[in-house]
Amino acid sequence: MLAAWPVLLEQPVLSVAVFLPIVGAVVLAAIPKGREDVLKAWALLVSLATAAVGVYLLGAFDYGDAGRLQFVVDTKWIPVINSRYHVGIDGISLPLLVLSMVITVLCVVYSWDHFPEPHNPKAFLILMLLLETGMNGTFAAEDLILFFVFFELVLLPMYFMIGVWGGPNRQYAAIKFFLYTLFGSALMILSFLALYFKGGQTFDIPLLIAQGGTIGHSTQVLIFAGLFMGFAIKVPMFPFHTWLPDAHTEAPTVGSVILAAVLLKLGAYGFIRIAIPILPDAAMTWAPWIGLLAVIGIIYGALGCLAQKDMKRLIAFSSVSHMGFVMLGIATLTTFGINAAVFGMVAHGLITGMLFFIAGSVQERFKTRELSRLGGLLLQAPRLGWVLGFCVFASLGLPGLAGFWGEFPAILASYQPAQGLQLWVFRTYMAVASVGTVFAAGYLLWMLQRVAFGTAKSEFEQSHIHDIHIPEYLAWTPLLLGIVALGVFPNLLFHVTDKAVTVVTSGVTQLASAR
Amino acid sequence: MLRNAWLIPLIPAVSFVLILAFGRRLPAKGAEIGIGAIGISFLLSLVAVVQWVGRSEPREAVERHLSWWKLGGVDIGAGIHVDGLTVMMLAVVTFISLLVQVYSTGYMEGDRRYTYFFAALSLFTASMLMLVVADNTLQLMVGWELVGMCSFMLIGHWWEEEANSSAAIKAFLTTRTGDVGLMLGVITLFFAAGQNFNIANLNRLALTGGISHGLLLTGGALLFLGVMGKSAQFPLHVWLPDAMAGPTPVSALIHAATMVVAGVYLVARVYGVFWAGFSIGDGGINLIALIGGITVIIAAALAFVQDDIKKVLAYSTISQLGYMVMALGVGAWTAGVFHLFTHAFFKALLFLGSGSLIHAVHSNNMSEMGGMRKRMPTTFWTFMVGSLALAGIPPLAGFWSKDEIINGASHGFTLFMVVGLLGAFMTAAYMTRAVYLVFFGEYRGHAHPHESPKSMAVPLQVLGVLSVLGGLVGTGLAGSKWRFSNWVRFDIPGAPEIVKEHAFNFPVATLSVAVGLIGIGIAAGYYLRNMFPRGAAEKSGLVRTGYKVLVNKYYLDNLYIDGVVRSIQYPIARAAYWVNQHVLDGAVNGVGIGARKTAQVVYDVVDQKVIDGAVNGAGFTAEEGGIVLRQTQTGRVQTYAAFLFGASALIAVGLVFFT
Amino acid sequence: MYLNQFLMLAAVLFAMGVYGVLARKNGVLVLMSIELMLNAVNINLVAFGAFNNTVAGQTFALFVIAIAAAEVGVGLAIILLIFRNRASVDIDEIDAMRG
Amino acid sequence: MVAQNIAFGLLAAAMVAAGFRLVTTKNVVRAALFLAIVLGGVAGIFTLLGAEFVAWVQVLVYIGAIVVLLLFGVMLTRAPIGKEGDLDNDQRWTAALVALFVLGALAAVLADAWGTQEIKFQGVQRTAAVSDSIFGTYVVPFEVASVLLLAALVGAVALARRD
Amino acid sequence: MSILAAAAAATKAVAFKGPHLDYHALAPEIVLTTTILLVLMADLVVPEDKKWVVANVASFGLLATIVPIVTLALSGGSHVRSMVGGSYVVDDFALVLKGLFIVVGYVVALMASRYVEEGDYYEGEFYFLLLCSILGMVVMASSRDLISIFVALETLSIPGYILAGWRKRDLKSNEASLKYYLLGVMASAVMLYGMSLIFGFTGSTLLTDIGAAINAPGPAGGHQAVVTMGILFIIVGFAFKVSAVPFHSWAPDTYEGAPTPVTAFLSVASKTGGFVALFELVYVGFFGRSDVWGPLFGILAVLTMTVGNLIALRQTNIVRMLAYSSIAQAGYILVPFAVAGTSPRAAQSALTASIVYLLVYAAMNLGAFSIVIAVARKTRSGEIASYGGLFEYAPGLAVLMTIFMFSLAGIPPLAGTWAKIFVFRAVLDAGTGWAVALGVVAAVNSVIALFYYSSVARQMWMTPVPDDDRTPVAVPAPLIAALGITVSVVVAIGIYPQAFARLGELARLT
Repeated sequence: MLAAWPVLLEQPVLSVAVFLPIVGAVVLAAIPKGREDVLKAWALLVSLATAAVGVYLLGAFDYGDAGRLQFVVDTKWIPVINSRYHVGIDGISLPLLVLSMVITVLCVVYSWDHFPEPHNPKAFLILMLLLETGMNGTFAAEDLILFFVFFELVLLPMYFMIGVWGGPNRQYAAIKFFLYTLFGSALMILSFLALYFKGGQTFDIPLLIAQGGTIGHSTQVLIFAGLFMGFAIKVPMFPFHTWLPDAHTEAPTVGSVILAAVLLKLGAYGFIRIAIPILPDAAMTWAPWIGLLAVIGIIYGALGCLAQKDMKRLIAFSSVSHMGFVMLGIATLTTFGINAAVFGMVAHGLITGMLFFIAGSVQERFKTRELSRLGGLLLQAPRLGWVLGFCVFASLGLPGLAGFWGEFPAILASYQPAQGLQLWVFRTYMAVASVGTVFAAGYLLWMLQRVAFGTAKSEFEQSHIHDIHIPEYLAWTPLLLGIVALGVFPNLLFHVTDKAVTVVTSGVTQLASAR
Repeated sequence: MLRNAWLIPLIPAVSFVLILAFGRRLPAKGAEIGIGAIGISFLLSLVAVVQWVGRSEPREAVERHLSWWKLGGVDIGAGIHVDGLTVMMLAVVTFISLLVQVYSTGYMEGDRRYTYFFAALSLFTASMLMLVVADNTLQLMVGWELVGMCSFMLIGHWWEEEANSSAAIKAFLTTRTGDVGLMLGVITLFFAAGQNFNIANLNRLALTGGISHGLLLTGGALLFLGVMGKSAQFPLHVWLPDAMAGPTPVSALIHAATMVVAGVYLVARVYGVFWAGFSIGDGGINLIALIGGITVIIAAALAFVQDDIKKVLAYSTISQLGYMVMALGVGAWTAGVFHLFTHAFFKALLFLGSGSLIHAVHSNNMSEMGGMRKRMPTTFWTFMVGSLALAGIPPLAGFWSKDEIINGASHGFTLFMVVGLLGAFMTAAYMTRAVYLVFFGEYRGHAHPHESPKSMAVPLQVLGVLSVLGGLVGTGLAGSKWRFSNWVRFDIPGAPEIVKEHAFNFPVATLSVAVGLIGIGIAAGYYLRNMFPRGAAEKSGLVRTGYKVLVNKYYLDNLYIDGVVRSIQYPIARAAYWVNQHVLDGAVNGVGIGARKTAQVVYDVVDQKVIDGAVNGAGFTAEEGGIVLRQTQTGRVQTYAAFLFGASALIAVGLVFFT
Repeated sequence: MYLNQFLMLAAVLFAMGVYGVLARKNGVLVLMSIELMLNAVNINLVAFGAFNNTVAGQTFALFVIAIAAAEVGVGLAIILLIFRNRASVDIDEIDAMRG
Repeated sequence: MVAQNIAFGLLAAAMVAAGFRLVTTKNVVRAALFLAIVLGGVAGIFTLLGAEFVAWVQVLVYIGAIVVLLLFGVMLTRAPIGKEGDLDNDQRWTAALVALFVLGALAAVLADAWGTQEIKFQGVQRTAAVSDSIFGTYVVPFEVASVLLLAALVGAVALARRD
Repeated sequence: MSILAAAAAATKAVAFKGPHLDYHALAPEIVLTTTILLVLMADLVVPEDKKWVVANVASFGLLATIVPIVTLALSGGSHVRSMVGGSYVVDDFALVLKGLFIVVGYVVALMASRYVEEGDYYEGEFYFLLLCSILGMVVMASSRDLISIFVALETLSIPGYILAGWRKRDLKSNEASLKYYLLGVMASAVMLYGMSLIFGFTGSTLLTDIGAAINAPGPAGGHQAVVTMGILFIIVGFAFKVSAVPFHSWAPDTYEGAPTPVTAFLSVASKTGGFVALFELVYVGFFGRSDVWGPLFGILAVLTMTVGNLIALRQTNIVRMLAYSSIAQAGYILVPFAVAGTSPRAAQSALTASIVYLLVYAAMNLGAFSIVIAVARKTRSGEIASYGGLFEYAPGLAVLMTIFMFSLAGIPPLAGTWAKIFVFRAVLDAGTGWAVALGVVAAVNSVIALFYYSSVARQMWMTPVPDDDRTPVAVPAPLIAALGITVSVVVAIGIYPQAFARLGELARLT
């Protein structure tokens, strides 16, 4: 540990980005409960500082060499099991890392003057900062054990966020979310250890990528199965998704936003960062099945949406559908597909995050999320209504907005998946997935119509509905701008991810060329 | 200007942002920005046209593009492709848009979302222009979807009534269903063309056999699915009539002149694919022509039984679009595009006319109009012009283009020539009916109609003029250089010439005109019979004969009614309408409802019971196990002791004797 | 003398002890049964000691005896304690805590 | 040898009989006496095996101390001196089953293991040898055992003391 | 004690030569014994109202005992000090565990101090017995022959029997004591029988000799059966100590009835004592017969984890719940034993895993019990329901309890995670199909366990305060100290597991 300090001081940026929030949280714990303004200010300060680090990273990152790990720190941590404190980011982790930083800031801002019941901002903010450490760490970790720790670190805060500040059915939802994810990670850690022993006694991801190919095929397939459980539950993929609607529905607004914007990405990120590059051979075997589950998820999620009566739950199910596209992209094992997946993750983070923000604001104003009771939002709070409309179109994948670049390239990629994968299988997936886009339009517009169009139901006719608040403006503008910017200039993201993705798929391509 | 054609879509785009930003605070609530911007774009487009025409032949299409995004070594560009077709479209779109916006200042006056309306129009125009200048299918698709969204926004402009928003959703979903095809088609052709979206390249490859016929057929068919959605081709046409829920100017701009022809434009643009894919060159029957043909007849028949004037026009639009698609299907590329050109004028005219009527009588129903001839003269005359143009009466615009289509079909596609003629006949007939119901007879409404304000009248007149003269561009009168077929042509450098020009064919022309006149005659006779001048019987035998004929009007009536009109109006048309409302429309709505139903089932049964149940079930069994196991903890120490010894002995035996 | 004759005797005593421990409900009797088992063990130890010709067996036995004494003392103390609190030494009535 | 075998036979018979009565008798005091018999028998067995020191310790500690202790226990818990109703609990049969099972298992294994091996008799073990081993190899446990006895004493007093 | 030995030597025949004793190596035991005697003295002289002095004597004695342990650890070389013919060995293994026992004893003393005082139980005797038991454990850590192990076992158990009944007037406490005592004695009887068989087969009580004799290609068949049965009976004796299913039944009742600090002591210290004995027996004595104990431990582990977790699901009393949880935890500790036999390397990582788990387990369990004591001071109840809304009026305690609970559940980044990860590692290191299956069972179990651990957290955070009594909980200083020690270990090890991992790796058994 002590030996680590010099190294940490050489290249402290990432470590700061990861641990600043938790330090902030500790300080926060010291601030007396009564001083709410101080608490908020400090939390905001910390998250902003972290985001500033993120900005620095964006500036200092060498885009020309995005495939290489940068800002690397690699030092002893647990020599006994040869696990190291190895952090670094490449073109794939950078956007997600920044995303999680930004989202945290926005969440702090958003919850500025409306903390959910039971109030207690202190605990709430502490949890939020803990979450951020977990998320940032996961995106920065380059060692399986380190990854595992951060990957799990997000569980507790989210558990309490849902369970304490959540809706009426919160306890059930919280424990369900917790158990599901933990079940996955229990098998995941087994696979990690298996990798350790089969992959040359190391947990170091780059090393494993270098050696992973040497593992026998059947072993690979088994290990991949464990990883799959861990990640697929987090994504979540059909049929492991049932925790998601409950968690989302019950979670407080900010919780849902973080959940949707970042936590769901951890799973997919795991596939891209760990499962596929380390076990390309198994990936080839599993890809069709992942693809299958993905497209089922797309259609299934859409159907689920059409069946909802609760606005937030509908958005939650739409996540299942959208992550289906992400997973489809990953399943193709092509640069196109995986780039699409990363883009899809970021886009989904921005868009669905926004949708949950709006759902939260709607509930706050109408004290209900039942579609049957809502209506005429455009009349009572026009701005809110238009923002909703905008996000709906972004979410249904309208070209020129971010959502499109997550879906289209994924579908495109499944026309021609990696060599060695069955063409007709993936082309079928392509067809089904593209039908999914129509469904998406269906349920989203239907929701828009129920919520925004028409006139207010009698119960709310008289009630004065406040249009967007200042905190909401502050929290939302960056997201909305991001949606447009990425939609118009997809290369903003693609040129960051592309090289890194090529590295990820290299294993697969080698296999293909070997065939 | 050709090289900077990208400015033309950009300007309205900017104006969209500006209107949103400052619109409300401006004196004219943002209308001036919109009109100004589109005005500039229009002028620029005209410049472009002139420059293009002025170019030395053979004219080289202007290609410019910059890298949009890169993936895995594939460089996707965004850019412009400017040729005759482009500049023609630019001019039409900007022009109609300009007029419609001017018109809207009057029509939409005092509307709650006046500013927003203009913003939407600007955005629409921008998207449409972007679609037009696109040099690759992907970019084209982007524009395509954007115009779809704008149409959604504008159809649902008055979303307070659920009917309107539902219509908007229906329109969007129906077109998007087609767009699935479009997307898959684009993807297929992207890979077929070696990971490249560029259109010119695609056409070249298609025509030079660079792509296998199978791929072309698949890709073409998929693309055509999109076309059927956007251009309201049978059976995906059902959304267009509902789309009339939007404000009339919108119908004029989006659902008559511009957006709906995007499909036609797409076919014309990537014609190489369709030509090779459906081997149009070989004549006979092909999907495109067939769909087009069917649409012509079906829609026209439906137009007879509408009371809502906008629906009449809507169906007529559908049927005219059918003409264009059919034209492209029979290889009459120029004709199809030319019809697109002329149709834009007179159909916009008709819609704006109907708008002015509706504005006056506060109703869409012809049953509440009548006798408008005197009350609204401008509207009347312009409307008449438009109708005649649509009916294809020379020398109005409609005549030339429609005649070209029929003429084109006559070369190897006789069946479709017949269809064309039949369509012409019906068109003439139902337009006459509409005109009669609206302008003749007595006023049946309750409002106090009066001529519309200048802002609305002027556009009508302008369009009227163009509806008269617009067609002449297609004739020699325009001069060889300016002749439509000369500067709007489909030629891909390095690919064989596929579009053949057919000389003006007098018999065909006469035939089509005759058909049109007969149509008008029969309809007019049926509706306007009491307008025949009296006392002319003595003048000549010819008239006497005619008089005789007219005296026995019941006989004639019966003849018309039983023989012609009813046979069209009632059995066929009603049947068609019934089919339309119940089968197709029902199907579309049914799909929606069905989806919701299945969704409910899937959600309730599969998700909540099976999958979730499995999880909770696992938990439950665990709890049960706990309960059972607790029984072993009896609390009596000697029971525990029994476990101790018993277990030891048992395990001992197990280990000793069974291992 | 056979080794086994001692071992068998011990086994029988041990089994009797087991029975007593399980079947008797008077606490004192249970203690006695336990002593039975411990003595069985002692016989084993001493017999094996003689068999292997080492004193370790006897030593072991001595330790067992000493500690058995201690155990009995503690056991009686506990039983007395219980008797004082519930005026009974029937250990099968003592099942306040279960599940 | 013969004498020893006869002695063993008698002792064994007595012990088994006494042991059986011990776990079956309806009288607690009698049980104590039967226990005394068994313990005495054990002492005899020890002498047979030439472990005289252990035999004497057995007599002193067990019969002299423990049995008396148990008798005190019997008195203090006011168990009736005479016959008593039922000293067994309701799982008698289970107990018997388990006991027999244990016996069977042990007997089978032992018989299988040492069949008919003889104990080669090397005469009486010198007590000195025993003490040497105690104070040699086993000195640490010996000392610890002293602490243990102390602890047991203090603890027993603390528990049993009336306060 | 050496004096006695010397005296004995003097009286004996010249033939006898006193054993060589390494007093540095014995220093911890000597210091501890001295403390025991001091406590006894102090208890005699100190008046009733000054009994806290006794407590302090005991605590300082324990701290003092750490000194020689440290010096031993620092005295260079591979610190293996073998005495009296290798029956008593002081090596890193012994030192690590002695250290653990002493620290645990100290924490328990802290937890007990106010408890015993306020409950007006015999205070002096309490600490005296506590120290005696700890002495037994310390000796156990060094014992390498059957007799020492037996004596050490009884020394650590008998005070336990007595302490369990320390709340003399409480029937439950009596019951706890009786059950613990009876079953304990019976278990020792079984164990002794097993030892006699092993002794009979090998003719020695020394584990190294036993190991040699067992590994030797001796007479096959019957004798192997005897060895099997002997090993089994001995293991049963300790399986009882570590409350492995099906020999666990005493644990819940005893834990519930005994005074809470004693429960903490039993569930941590004496359980660890049992494991220490198992380490010595299995890794030194019986290693050659993994065919016997491998499957045996496999069965025990699976049963222990599963049964413990499943029954824990149904508990409403926190102490009882913790009792079953500690049973389940013992199951995880047993898992590595099951795979230790596959290869020397596997054996090493198995031993490391078990020891790391013991170290971590001690910290988190003691912490949990400290919280139970603290909360009971206010609520006077052991029901989980009484923890409702704890977060509102005692956030500190709630957060700490949450940390301990989720550490027990093995949620990162808390110490418990690493304990489990090391177990999984050992399992996969063995790599056999059965091993992996065992690992999966353990994994699934750790998820089941989350149900009840998180239910406590749920009570504290998400449910309202029962009858709305928000009076804050007064936590005495010693308890705070105990909590401080435990939580800092749990968190520190969570962040930097290397510390314990290293200890676990050092503690090799030769």
